Amino acid sequence: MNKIKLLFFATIRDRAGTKSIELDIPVNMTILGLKDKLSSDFPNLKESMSSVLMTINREFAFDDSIVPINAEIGMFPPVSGG
Amino acid sequence: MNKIKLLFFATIRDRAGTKSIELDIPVNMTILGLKDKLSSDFPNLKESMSSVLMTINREFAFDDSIVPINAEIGMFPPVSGG
Amino acid sequence: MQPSNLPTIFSITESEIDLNELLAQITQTSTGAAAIFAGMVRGVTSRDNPHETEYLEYEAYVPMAEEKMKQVADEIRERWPVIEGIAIVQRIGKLYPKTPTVLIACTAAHRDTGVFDAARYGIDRLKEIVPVWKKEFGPAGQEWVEGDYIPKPGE
Amino acid sequence: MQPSNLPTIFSITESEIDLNELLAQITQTSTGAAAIFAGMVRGVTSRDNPHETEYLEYEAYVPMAEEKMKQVADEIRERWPVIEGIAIVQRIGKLYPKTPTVLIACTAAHRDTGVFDAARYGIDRLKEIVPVWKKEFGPAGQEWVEGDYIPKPGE
Repeated sequence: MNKIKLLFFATIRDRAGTKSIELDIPVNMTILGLKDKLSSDFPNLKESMSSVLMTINREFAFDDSIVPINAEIGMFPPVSGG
Repeated sequence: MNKIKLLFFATIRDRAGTKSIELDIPVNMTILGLKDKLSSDFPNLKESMSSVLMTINREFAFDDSIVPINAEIGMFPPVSGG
Repeated sequence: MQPSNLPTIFSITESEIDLNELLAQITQTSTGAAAIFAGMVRGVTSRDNPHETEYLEYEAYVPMAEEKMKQVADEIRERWPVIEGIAIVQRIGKLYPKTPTVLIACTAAHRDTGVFDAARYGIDRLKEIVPVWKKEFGPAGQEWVEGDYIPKPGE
Repeated sequence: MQPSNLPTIFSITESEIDLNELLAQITQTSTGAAAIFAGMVRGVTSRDNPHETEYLEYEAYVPMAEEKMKQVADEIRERWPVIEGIAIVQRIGKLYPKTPTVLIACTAAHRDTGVFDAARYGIDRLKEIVPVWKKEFGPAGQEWVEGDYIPKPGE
């Protein structure tokens, strides 16, 4: 298994009800696989999964990206700084 | 006669050797006439007359402008602020 | 190749943004021009969805935001190699109308070298890829403001 | 018609230019964006005629310069009616390298409304019609810097 850290921001954090969690996932899981897992583990997040931005170790990640060992995964809506 | 005040700036001031003078000129003299008069009264200024900018009461003036009564006339090279 | 001593500042801060200090930090002996963009909290918005704002709460994914600010600076230097100094600052926390919240400043020897375009590019890119969000508090309640930019691979 | 309460600041000063203070003065409740140009004394110039500068001495035809700054502000408002606040400041006196000498700042509700173009226009016009001159002092002696713009009737 692969222990990863998930960080939630903005609307995603509000829906998750927490800023971060640690999670064990299968080795070589893709971002798409992770999104599917989160949709079933956290039903509140399900509706966010189509528009959520995902990052792996602080770089933007995409559905076919493989989640590396001990990755730091960020999840958030499109940014709105400035 | 028309008593006017002349203000010199930058290179023109250096050549004139003074910041300002008062001068009596004929009524209805044009800026061109004034430049001719200054060229003969102040030989140091003669070579500046082709490129000098002239103002009447703080507005840019041109060769055919008439110098009004008691005008404040500015004389200076193209500006270089900033 | 970029000389490595060109000043580049990026920060996420909860403190006031000091334009004088930041400008001084990105001014070199060869610098003659700076273009600076500053963004402020609007108390009244007329365009699109007219509304009033009591305050905004900003949050950031801080370490990633700093890395992405560095990326924005790198992109600016790649597009406008004449740029000398760059400052990119995002203020976070609870911020009231009229308060400066973000600053992008670019310096160069002369003003006609793209320094305005570089600053404009910087603020546009910050609002696309730097992970910062704001929640708006007003008479109608509270609401997260969401952007609409979806980064592409490699961004 | 322009509402008369839009903040417009113009000054010739011998004091330090305070960007924070000026930005605050031209920020209204409806303001979300500011584009600011600042010009500094270069100690080293590479372009055109490469040289070093120890300091510059600025002088102005003060009352006319203030009137022409107001004209520049009026021209900006005519071209970009969305502009909310305008600040135009020229510092004069003896000024050393890295010192800010001039500032043009324009504010608006949003950044995509011409606020950068307005600031750019402002500094370009200032260098054309506002009667300020500088004398350069360096290793090679002293020399007046002259511009090359000849104003037309009505300017």
